[in-house]
Amino acid sequence: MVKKGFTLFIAFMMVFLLAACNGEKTSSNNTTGGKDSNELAQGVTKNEIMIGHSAPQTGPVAVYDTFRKGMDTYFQYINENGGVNGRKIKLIAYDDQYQPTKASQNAKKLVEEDKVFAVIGNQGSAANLAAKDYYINKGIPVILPGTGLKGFVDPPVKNWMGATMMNYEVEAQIMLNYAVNELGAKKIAIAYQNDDFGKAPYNKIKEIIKTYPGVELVAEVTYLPADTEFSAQAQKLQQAKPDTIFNFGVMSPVVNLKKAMYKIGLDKTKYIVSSIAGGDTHAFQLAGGDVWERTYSGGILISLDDENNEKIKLFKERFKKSYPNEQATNFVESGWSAAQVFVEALKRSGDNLTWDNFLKSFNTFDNWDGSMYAGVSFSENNHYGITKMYMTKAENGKIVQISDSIEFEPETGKISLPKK
Amino acid sequence: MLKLSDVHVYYGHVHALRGLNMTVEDGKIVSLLGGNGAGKSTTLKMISRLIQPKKGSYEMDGQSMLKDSPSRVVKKGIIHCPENRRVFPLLTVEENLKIGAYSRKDKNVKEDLEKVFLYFPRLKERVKQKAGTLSGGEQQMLAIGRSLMGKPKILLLDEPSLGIAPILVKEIFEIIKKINKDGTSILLVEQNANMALGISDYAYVLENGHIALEGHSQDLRNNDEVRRLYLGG
Amino acid sequence: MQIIASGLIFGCIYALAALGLVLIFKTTEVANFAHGEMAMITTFISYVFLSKYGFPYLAALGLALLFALVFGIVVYVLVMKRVQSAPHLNQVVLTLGLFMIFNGLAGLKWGYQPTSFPEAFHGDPFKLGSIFISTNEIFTVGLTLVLMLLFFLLFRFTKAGLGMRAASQDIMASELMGIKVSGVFMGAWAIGTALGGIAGMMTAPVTFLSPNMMGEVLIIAFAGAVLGGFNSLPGAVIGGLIVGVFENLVSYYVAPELKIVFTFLLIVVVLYIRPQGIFGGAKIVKKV
Amino acid sequence: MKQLFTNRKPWLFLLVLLFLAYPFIVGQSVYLISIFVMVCVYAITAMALDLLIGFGGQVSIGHAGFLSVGGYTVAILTTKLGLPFLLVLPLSGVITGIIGLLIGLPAVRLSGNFLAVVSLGFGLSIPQIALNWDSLTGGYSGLPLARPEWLSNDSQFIYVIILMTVVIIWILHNIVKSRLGRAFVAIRESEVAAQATGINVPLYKTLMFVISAFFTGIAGGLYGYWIGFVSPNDFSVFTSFLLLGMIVIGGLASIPGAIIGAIIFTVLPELTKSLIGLTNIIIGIAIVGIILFRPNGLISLLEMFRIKKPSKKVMDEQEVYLSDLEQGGAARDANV
Amino acid sequence: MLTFKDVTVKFAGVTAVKDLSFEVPQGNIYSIIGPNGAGKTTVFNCISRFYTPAAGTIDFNGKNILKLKPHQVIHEGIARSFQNVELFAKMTVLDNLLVGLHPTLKKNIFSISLNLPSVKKTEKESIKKAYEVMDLLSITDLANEKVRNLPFGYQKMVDIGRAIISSPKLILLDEPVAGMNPVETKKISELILRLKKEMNYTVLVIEHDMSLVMEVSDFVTVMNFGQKIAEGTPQEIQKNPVVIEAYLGEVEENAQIV
Repeated sequence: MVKKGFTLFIAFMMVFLLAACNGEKTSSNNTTGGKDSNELAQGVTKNEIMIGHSAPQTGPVAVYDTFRKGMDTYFQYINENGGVNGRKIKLIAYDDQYQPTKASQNAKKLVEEDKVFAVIGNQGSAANLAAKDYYINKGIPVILPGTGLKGFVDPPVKNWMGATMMNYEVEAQIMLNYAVNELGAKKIAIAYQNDDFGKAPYNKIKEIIKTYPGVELVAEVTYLPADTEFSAQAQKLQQAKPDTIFNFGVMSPVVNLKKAMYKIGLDKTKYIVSSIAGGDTHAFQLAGGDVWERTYSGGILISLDDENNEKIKLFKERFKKSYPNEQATNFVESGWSAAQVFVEALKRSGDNLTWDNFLKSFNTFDNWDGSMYAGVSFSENNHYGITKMYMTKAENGKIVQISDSIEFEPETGKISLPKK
Repeated sequence: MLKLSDVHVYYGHVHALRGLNMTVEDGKIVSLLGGNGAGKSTTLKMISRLIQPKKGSYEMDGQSMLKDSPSRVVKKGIIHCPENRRVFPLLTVEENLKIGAYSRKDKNVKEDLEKVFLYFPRLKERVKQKAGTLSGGEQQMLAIGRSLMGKPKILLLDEPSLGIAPILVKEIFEIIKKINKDGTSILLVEQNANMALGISDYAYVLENGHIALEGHSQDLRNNDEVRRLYLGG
Repeated sequence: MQIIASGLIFGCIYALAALGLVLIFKTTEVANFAHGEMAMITTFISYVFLSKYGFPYLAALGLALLFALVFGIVVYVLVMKRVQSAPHLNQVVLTLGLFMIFNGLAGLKWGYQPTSFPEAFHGDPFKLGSIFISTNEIFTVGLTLVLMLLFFLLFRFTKAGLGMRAASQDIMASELMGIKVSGVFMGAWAIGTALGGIAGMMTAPVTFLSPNMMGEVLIIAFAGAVLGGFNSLPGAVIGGLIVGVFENLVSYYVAPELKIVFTFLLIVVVLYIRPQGIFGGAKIVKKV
Repeated sequence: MKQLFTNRKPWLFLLVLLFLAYPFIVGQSVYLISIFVMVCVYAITAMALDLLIGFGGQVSIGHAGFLSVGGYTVAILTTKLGLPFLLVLPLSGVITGIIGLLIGLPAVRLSGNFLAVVSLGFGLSIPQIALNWDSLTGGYSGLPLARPEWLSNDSQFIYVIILMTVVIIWILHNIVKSRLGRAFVAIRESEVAAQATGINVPLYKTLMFVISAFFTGIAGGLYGYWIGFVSPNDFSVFTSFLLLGMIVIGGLASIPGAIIGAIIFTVLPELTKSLIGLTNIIIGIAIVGIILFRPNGLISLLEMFRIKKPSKKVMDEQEVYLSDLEQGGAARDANV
Repeated sequence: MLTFKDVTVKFAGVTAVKDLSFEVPQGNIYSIIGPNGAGKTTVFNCISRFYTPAAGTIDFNGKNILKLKPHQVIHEGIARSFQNVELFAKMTVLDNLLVGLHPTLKKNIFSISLNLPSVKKTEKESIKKAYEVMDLLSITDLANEKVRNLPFGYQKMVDIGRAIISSPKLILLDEPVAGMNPVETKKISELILRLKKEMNYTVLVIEHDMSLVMEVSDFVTVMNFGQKIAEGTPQEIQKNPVVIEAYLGEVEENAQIV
């Protein structure tokens, strides 16, 4: 027994030593980092590019890990086909359990220990906020993080590029515009998730609804992402007698509110939900029966139901190969697309891969539709990236596109009206 | 007949029983004396299989009991009535008694309940009362009654007089005698050496985990050393 | 009215989750924080039977419950038995460890994507007076009450129930009376886990099937059970119902995002007035 | 007593030495420094929690709530009122201590699972309140805060954290070794006897909450300054669970134990980071394994080196185990 | 010194103690005996303020102690031991005794946190005092053992030690020799007598062991069903037929050896 304890103790000390050794390695290497802009940036060798990713893999929102699986699938695909400019892409992904502390820790590990070239698709607004200053100070390119908060991209920061999702506020603007102009909404009710997913679009709508004469906000209800019981909210909505109900949140509660409304007969009112909730047919499964029918939403990616689309076919085929047990959802597709944008930027940066070159290459994206995204645009003043969205409607078990792409112009803040 | 030979029990580093040899013959009352920490309770716990000895043999009617679990031992008729009574405070008197018959498969529980009430009429008056609300003496009676419900061949009693009024101690010792007369062997652990030697047939004196002295109770009572060390005389 | 009715129905789900929790606690004195995750795994097993092998609902339920019984026994024998006499905090932290393991394993095996799970009874909701209610909800309510009654009677009137109550009060004395305490505890874990499984299958249609489906539900169920006294089965059900209804009332009249705050405020107030919970019964005064 | 003291001193000294040397060992790596900072933050919190649970016997499974309060206090006082660092850090302790007092008051009447649920409710409520009180807390987007100029450099700030940690270890050590600590343990062991020996049980229980909350608040404050940003997501119920794990794994009612627990639970996830999706499973396995095989925590490994001569009159551990076994469940709580 | 006047205690309708009056004179050893459930421990619990009587008064040196909270009783100079030993099981013997000194120590949290010299000094004095008490009970060699590892008899000693360490005026001992054999009982009897003679303590004892009661008591009160049924010197009590009937039982040969 004593011996066993001693071994454990030794093992424990080893952990410390290990940490200490790591440390020394770092301190000696640090001075040779990629400061000289003519040399390759850190994390880039002749035949490899290391990139980092921090997101929840376990914990309450572990589902966000499917995003990584989408990216991973695409990188595998690229690597199998020779990589980018002869370099294979290596993705290092760490679990942050949706905790800002861990996200910030991960950031430091990725940048200092693993010396990644860039980070991509980091999930969560709070997590990204916690690590933001560090990334910005270090100059590491942050590509398409998973947050739709305006503060990250507007005003633009040099090494912070876009987001994987439609900016929350822009999306709200587009949806309200569509509801009023195309669906004739007059009495609007809003349900929103009480966090960044819900509050940001809610605030935006509240702010801009005054500019639409004759349109009024008749009810607001809130909920938490993990909520399951929605009868109170449904009741409140019913009593307000709206003609259109917006719901900004993630899929599970958005579906559950719909179920609760269906149950009490509040089914004919137009229901418009955020793109992260209504983007794919999975919602039909969750809601069951025809509960989800007629729900409006927005899309920024090519619909997964578009069976004939070559891109979708490739995606589904590759994903099945890489992750045979997983369902190909909108979120997986989103990861795949983010990876596509990243690879495209790498290609455009050429062989001499430095941070400067890489970041500059983004400015050449002008409504690029090579990825699954409807359109990707960057410029000196536009770091939104995703600026195009179309409206969808749930019909007969499918998500159908019902409008052309609606574009947002970051420079002017204007949105173009959809062309029918 | 219960027979322990060369039993060694360790608590961690402490050698609690050091080669204990003792026998409880059928139909007898045997008492086990000794100071605080001599190993009396340990012996009982070992017999009821709460503790595993490191070495030694333990037989009942020639069968080894070393592999048996506590519940098997109960089924074979060795029942241990623990120190400090240990009744189930939140159960009623009746439920406590029924627990005593837990390991029995026969249907005569009702009759035996009446038999126990014959020994302890006070329990009958309080049959629906929670055991935790009984007085100390009544709890001791309940504890013994509970053990009797299991139809013991050998009853192990650990300090039945602890914290009980003299008059009740006498009553309880009378009942112990009666139980013995009705055919149950008894192994009695008792601080009150006078009382114990008064009712038992044979006695062992434990010191530091082994038998220092044994003999017929009457003889021990007259032994000078016993008088000096345990009877305070 | 609808608010209260819906609260009661959802309260039943809390109550179901609380029943198994209380059953295990009442017998073995362990507050099992892994209860929800064990329920979740059972539910996943039933889903595998349902979707992969195409069993009918009841058959899948039966098989999953069988699995739950074994699962409960395995957890008890491999892990919990060894800390039977350890301090409560050790036991609690141990179940937290199990919680993490089960949650992680389920995530690895089945992924975190929420999936729909069928209800026991299909059918559109109908109107009962001014209340909308569905067949499945009536089933859930009925099931909760039946199970509560069943186990209440089991504890009160059967020999096994008596053994369970005795073992929970004094392990040593029970052993000395011939009760196989580990057997009794094993039974409690098996039945408790199966009850959890039922709760899981009633919860899954609402929260959707995912490794995290029971997280929130279990915390509220735990609170409800404690409100009810934590060692009373009717208390668990009443506590669950109170919490369910109260949550809904707060959602409707105050603010849904603060319902957890208010629910726990309610619990603090109730426990301040009655520290042993609603059905906790008076504590036996210590004799010193 | 004296023996214990002489035994403990050298290795306490070693610990301090390690603390001071750490930044030199790791050099400029902000990553390793940041792990170290989190170890300090969690070590302070775990010690404070251990004072409450391990020594005082009052279960709290919502301690992360106090961390959040501490963090927010620092952020609010710095950004909204512009108070200086040297004032804000103690205030984070004081304000959290006041919250601890408010929680401690009703908690005085409760015990065991009832207290657990109340504290759990507190832990769950704090993030919700932070989320909803936009005007004060910045809601979901949290509050950024800046360190003062003279501490803006990480390798400077780490010395503040080291200093605070060492001082807090020392203070807590003094408290638990003092009459106060003895009174806390006495309450844990027997409230009745504690009262009979003149200990004002309700007052001391409340005091425990206040002290525990105070130091946790300071840990939260240090955290806030370190990350430079506080948000409702920072400390969830899950953090509270982990804190419980820390003190049990390390060894209850032991200050070094709490520190060991904090180190393990901060370092372990870092080591397993690259194993996708396995972090929780590994932590879970570590918890289960340690509790099964080292029920008195890892600190008991260290105690094995201290050779103990059992006195003849004393039963050893085995007996302890047995006498616990004898104590039944309900009886254990009902104090029968 | 301690005066009970018409004290009545009820629990949920059951009368545990009824109209009880007695007075413990200064410097005496006073015993209360009676059958189990007669209400003896209830008397102690009233003095310790764990219970509040429904009627009657309890005065200590002329001061009404019913106004006190349980933790304040010891400040008046009343300490007690417990029937089933209520020790701090996981603390060492030394620490148990030190807790006994709690009411005499200053508790300034700041000086404690900083471990100021004043704290160190009083701490040293406390430890010295604890060793004196342990010497008195001859348990010094157990100082650093955890009490839960001790046999019951030694735990009783520690319990008594914890009561006397704070130098109270009145000590309540609840069955101090339960679970001890006659020889050990004798030791405790001697100790109690020494407490009275050498330190001039007043002692109130509850005990079933008549050998101890007879040897140490100056005065005995007998209770049954919550009421006083007899009082007097030990010799008077021993011969009192009411007491024999209710408590002592017929005098047998066994009892004579005692």
